[in-house]
Amino acid sequence: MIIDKRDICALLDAIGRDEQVYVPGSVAGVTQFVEHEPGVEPLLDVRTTKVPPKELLFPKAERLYRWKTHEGHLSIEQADVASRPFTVFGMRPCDVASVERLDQVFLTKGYVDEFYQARRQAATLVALACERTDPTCFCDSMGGSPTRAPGADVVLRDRGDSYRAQAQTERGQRALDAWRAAAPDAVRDDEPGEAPDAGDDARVTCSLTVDMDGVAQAMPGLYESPMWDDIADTCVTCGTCTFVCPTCYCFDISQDTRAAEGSRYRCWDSCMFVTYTQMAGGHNPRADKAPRVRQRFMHKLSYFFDRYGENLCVGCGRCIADCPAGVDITRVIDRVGAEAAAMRGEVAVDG
Amino acid sequence: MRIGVFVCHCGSNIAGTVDVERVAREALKLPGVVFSDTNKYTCSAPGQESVCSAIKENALDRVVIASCSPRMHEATFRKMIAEKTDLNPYMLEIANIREQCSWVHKDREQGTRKACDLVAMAVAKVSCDRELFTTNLPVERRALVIGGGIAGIQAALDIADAGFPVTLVERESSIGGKMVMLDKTFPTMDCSACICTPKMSEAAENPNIEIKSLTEVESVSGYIGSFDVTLREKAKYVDYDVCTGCGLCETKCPTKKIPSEFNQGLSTRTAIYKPFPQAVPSKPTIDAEHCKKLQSGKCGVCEKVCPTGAIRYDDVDRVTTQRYGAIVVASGYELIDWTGLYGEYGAGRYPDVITGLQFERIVNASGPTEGHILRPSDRTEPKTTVIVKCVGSRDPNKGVSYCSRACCMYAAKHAHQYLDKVPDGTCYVFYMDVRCAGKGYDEFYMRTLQDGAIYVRGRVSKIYPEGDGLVCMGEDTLSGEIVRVKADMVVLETAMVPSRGSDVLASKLNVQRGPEGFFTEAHPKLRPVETNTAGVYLAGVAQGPKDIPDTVAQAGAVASKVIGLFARGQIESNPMLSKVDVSRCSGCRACVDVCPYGALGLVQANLRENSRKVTRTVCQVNEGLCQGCGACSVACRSGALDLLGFSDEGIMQEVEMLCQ
Amino acid sequence: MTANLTQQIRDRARDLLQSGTVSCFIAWEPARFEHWRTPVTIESPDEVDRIVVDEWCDQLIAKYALQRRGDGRIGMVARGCESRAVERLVADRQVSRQDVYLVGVGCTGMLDRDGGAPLKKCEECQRRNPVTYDEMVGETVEEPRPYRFGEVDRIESMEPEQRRAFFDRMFSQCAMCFACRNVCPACNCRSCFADAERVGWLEKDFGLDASRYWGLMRAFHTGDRCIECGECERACPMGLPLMTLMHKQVRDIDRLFGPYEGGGLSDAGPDPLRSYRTDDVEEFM
Amino acid sequence: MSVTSDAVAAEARSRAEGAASPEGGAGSPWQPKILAFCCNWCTYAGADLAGLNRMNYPADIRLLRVPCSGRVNPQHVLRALQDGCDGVLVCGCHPGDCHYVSGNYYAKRRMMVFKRLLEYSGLRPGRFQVRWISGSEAGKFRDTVVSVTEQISQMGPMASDAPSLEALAGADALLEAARGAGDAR
Repeated sequence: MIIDKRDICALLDAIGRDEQVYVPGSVAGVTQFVEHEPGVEPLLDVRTTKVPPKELLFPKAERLYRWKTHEGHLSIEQADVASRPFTVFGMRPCDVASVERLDQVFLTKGYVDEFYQARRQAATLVALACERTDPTCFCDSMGGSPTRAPGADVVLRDRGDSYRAQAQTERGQRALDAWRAAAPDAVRDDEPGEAPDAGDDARVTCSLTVDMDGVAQAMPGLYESPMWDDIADTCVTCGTCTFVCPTCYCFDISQDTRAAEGSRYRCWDSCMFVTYTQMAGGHNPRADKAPRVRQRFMHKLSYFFDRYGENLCVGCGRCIADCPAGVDITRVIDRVGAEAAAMRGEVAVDG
Repeated sequence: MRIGVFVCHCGSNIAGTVDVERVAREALKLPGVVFSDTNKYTCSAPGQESVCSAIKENALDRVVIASCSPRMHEATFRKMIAEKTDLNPYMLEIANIREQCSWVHKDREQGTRKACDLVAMAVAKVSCDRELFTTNLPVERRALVIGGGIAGIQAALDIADAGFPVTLVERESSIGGKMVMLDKTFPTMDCSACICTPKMSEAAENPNIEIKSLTEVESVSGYIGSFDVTLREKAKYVDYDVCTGCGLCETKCPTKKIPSEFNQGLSTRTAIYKPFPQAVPSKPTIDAEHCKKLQSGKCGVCEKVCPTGAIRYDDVDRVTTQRYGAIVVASGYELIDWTGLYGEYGAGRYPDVITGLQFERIVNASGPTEGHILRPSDRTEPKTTVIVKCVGSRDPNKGVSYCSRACCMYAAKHAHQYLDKVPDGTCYVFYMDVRCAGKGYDEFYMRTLQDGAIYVRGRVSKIYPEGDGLVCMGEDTLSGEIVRVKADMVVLETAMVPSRGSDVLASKLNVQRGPEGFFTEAHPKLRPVETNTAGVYLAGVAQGPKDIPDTVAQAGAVASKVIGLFARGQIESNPMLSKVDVSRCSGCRACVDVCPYGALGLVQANLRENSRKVTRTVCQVNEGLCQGCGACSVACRSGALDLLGFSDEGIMQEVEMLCQ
Repeated sequence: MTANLTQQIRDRARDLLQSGTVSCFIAWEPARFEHWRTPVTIESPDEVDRIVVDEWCDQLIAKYALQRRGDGRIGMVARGCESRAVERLVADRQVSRQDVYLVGVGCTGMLDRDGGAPLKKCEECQRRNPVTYDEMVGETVEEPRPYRFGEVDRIESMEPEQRRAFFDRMFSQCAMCFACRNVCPACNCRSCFADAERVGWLEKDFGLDASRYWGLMRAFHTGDRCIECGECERACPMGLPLMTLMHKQVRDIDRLFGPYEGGGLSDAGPDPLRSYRTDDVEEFM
Repeated sequence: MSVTSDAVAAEARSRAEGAASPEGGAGSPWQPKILAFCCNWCTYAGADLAGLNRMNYPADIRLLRVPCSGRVNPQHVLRALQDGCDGVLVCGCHPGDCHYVSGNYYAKRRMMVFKRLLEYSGLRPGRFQVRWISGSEAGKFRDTVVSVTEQISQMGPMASDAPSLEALAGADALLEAARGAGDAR
């Protein structure tokens, strides 16, 4: 299916009549996924939005249940898990990849999170392949690709004046059918004989690359390495990297208590925060910066890999761009590689 | 949590406008509330009995009483809980549904609804209450009295007579203060020295009183029951243990032309001297500033003549520290320096314009003129004398705004004394008002009028010399005429002002002074001799202008407070104090800066944090000093400080409950 | 900034480390991309060549001294903002002045690594030269003291509803990442009120009320101690104009209680909100 | 703007706003909810005296007793305003008369700065007020309650201060303009 760029808005208006559509937009200068408003052009030229689309599937705060006492009796009311169908339009391949990571966490290994599942099943993911990359992009080093988004239901590819939309799943096919039905004037069929485009890894590449070979395997051996002190020296342990990360999924359970009633909700948490591991008795196993910094990278590059066979990093580069102190995950990966090599006695590490 | 709510009818005081039964029913719906009841008069004996039995029968662990203001009966109910139940008395909150509800709202529905809210807020707060315990702090049964005037002497005597040791500190070389300078006291015309000097010797001889003359308070730390006070006793250059006070040195001292402070500059004294014959301690000191030996090393006459060898030219200041349980401030007053303020009165250039205190010395039989009224300039008897009242007092533009209280009476006394001693003399008294409230005071004033004193209502606007006399010019505001009186002598009745150094003393003691500079009492009506710093009391003019009877009465009141404190021997601490969570404290000092009581300090603490031993600077609350104001808990940004009894959690829960 | 500043600082750092005057030296080093800098703490004289000091050093490094407390004297490059931050830390008793060794440099402002435009915080800077230092490298620079209350003027002139809208939108963008706090030299509490699990203290629901509560209370907690380094605003990943809250309080305090200082070490006594005068302006009678 | 994630907070907020209406429900008219932090020694005593004198004032005010106005944390005030109070009053002794010597002087400075900050950030003037009322000023207490209740009633519920969509849209543009170089990278 071909969609002329000038018809994108009309198409989104049409989809938006039946369900919510989230598109890249800007709120007061901060790029993020916003609900499409009729007539408002989405910012499809933006590569990675400042705020990742993660919270559409995994909200910052989500009610789990409410409780109430009435004349001595306690009643508990489960929060509603159902979600109405919605479309996320224009996700970059790295963000699509991040959803696959979240799926692993919330839907596999026998643990199914019904809140996540409900949203996930309601979502149609429409990816937009990258024609160019930012200096901080390194998805192709993390097993991804700027041009391919295998986890998406539909993938859009820029053809200059138009986008070509290809369904990658049944859900995607149904979506294309629905678009055609809803906005027949905004879309047209592929040129006759046009072959499916699977993406071309060689055509668009990231200038930033890292060597991931052996990193996951080397990490456990570096648990006691002084390198974490070095990195922690610079880190200010704010939550920026974890909150702009499309894959970080840590949460806390908190409560809202008011006299006779209240509720419990889960909310994003950050392993960078000192409160993350604060125990009730006052002890904190990660009171210092270095163990917290180590935890973040260990989790991203080793623990997650051990459990799911891939890294908890999709190479979107947001944390690199946003870190107020200039901590850079790719430099950490380089450092891990060098330290591991040094431990094997191959190369002397300097700096 | 098992909270019980007791709603009081207070007869019809509450029940008249608030549906107390509904309030009690609604309270049962609140979280943690397992029992509620109403009572006709909760504070009555049967009311208290029913609350106590309900606490026991329902195993209540927290109590809310909805009744009158906590300012009225919180203490009553706390005592009740402490004495008649097993509950901690601080597991109680009062909902004020009388003064702040039933008495001020007429609409029954609105009043009831508000009462429900107030009870809910109290329930929210009581849920956060923790058991608090008072501790008994020991009291050092020894008092420090600062100032050896009649106030200090009287307070010291009363405390000492009760059997407690007292240190009486006087900055001058003798106790006695201003009273001993006076000739007679109104309205009875007793000889002032005759009633004051026996008190002085009584103090000197009392085994419980230690008099430290030429001594000032250097520093004070600690709190009620346990003040550590450092005193500096200035060098006297005479060994009092050896000196017999024979006075030979005074007669031989070659430096004789020093104006006598005691005689207000109307006579002279020597460099080694006793300020007056009846001085206590009755031993001389060397005035180092004027002593030739100490200034230039040449002289040494006193050493040579002293039969006991008591002279010590190498004497130095002695600094000692002693613990006291209570401190009495009786630092008195001085007279305002009118010469700098009243240029129109000659600013001190006319020798025959004198102060009331100089007149006291002139009229005194042991004074410079041996009691003959002779004016300073030419030592002749003034035939016309003008007395000007309110010089400095009630004059916010030049002097002070307040009334010095005693001057009306001593002006009358001076007029009376003058007319008594100069039967053919004429005495004018310029006045603004005549305030003679006091036993026998107005009668005394009337007698002075009968004596022939001429009272002119008006301020003297100018005094200027004419011939060998002075002209006092002013408006008689009753007739509206300008009056000019040719006088031979003018007596200015000047204002009382706080004694010099009161500001420094106030900061050492951490007590407050009013805008006029006198020390501030804890409550103007109900705690007139206490200060806001527990254990520090006020006697005499240090607290504000007053006459001798009031001063002595106040000194007695102070003594009774001190004796009461010492008799108890210990004080129960207020447990609603600041509490610091050292694990959150950064030692930034913000709390220390705001604490008005100096109750917070920084200490090096050895702590265990995350299974590690660390030494850090953290805040520490001195429970003896903390009064529980909570200012620190707000200054503390991290929330390391909290106020027990009014905790952040309790306040927040009240807010949340109201917003529910 | 002079061209050979980097070399001069490297030389001084080497000397100071070699002589044992300092146990470490805090400065910047190049990051992965051109013009990107990251703070670095150098411990060995052999590593001083990592240091770079130029117009791209956007981070304030003074607060890094806190994590080196107790390890001997800490060397540091000190521009105006670093020196003021050190004063702040000293006033808040988190370090003592002798614990740090400041190599002062005059600063003409930093540039945005991605576009080369002057940083907003530097355009509002009131102190380009260090206010305290142990030695100076290079010359002091001119102090233009630009007007910094333009934003405050603009917001004050708005209607309450517009202001509410402005701050509603601003706070709704807050990520609650606490980067503003973690880089702020006045935010030097061992434990922040926001980290206390207390009823009614700070909700974790990422709602507008929570972020407003956080934003206003943090601003208030630092309001009388702000050194106006603008680091909160630079660090904010959402780019929120946080300094407007600080500048507002700075100007109010200046007008109400006398010249605003912020460094905490002026002769005027303790910080304005932990002192008072009995003749303070009265508006609540 | 994140849409789904605000749900938890939005619910809390709507409940806080809903709390502004009395238990009577939709039928009864809105009545303001005004919280007054009062120091134990002066204003609370003044309020008691007003009761003793049987003075009459609107019933919308709820007093919260604190030992001293210096105990009132701006956090308490902000929390109350966010949680559903339509107005907050902080009262203490006259400067110079503080039972604890200087607590109200600190309160005064804190509240002067904090009030300006709140109003700067969009709180309508009048929602948060500070007054010094002594233990003898029952009349002043009554008059203050009357005037504050009057002002808050006229302003309407706190929820009505929520900015309009136009104002919010305008704010976005201003916010974008307020960013400087180096921010929001």
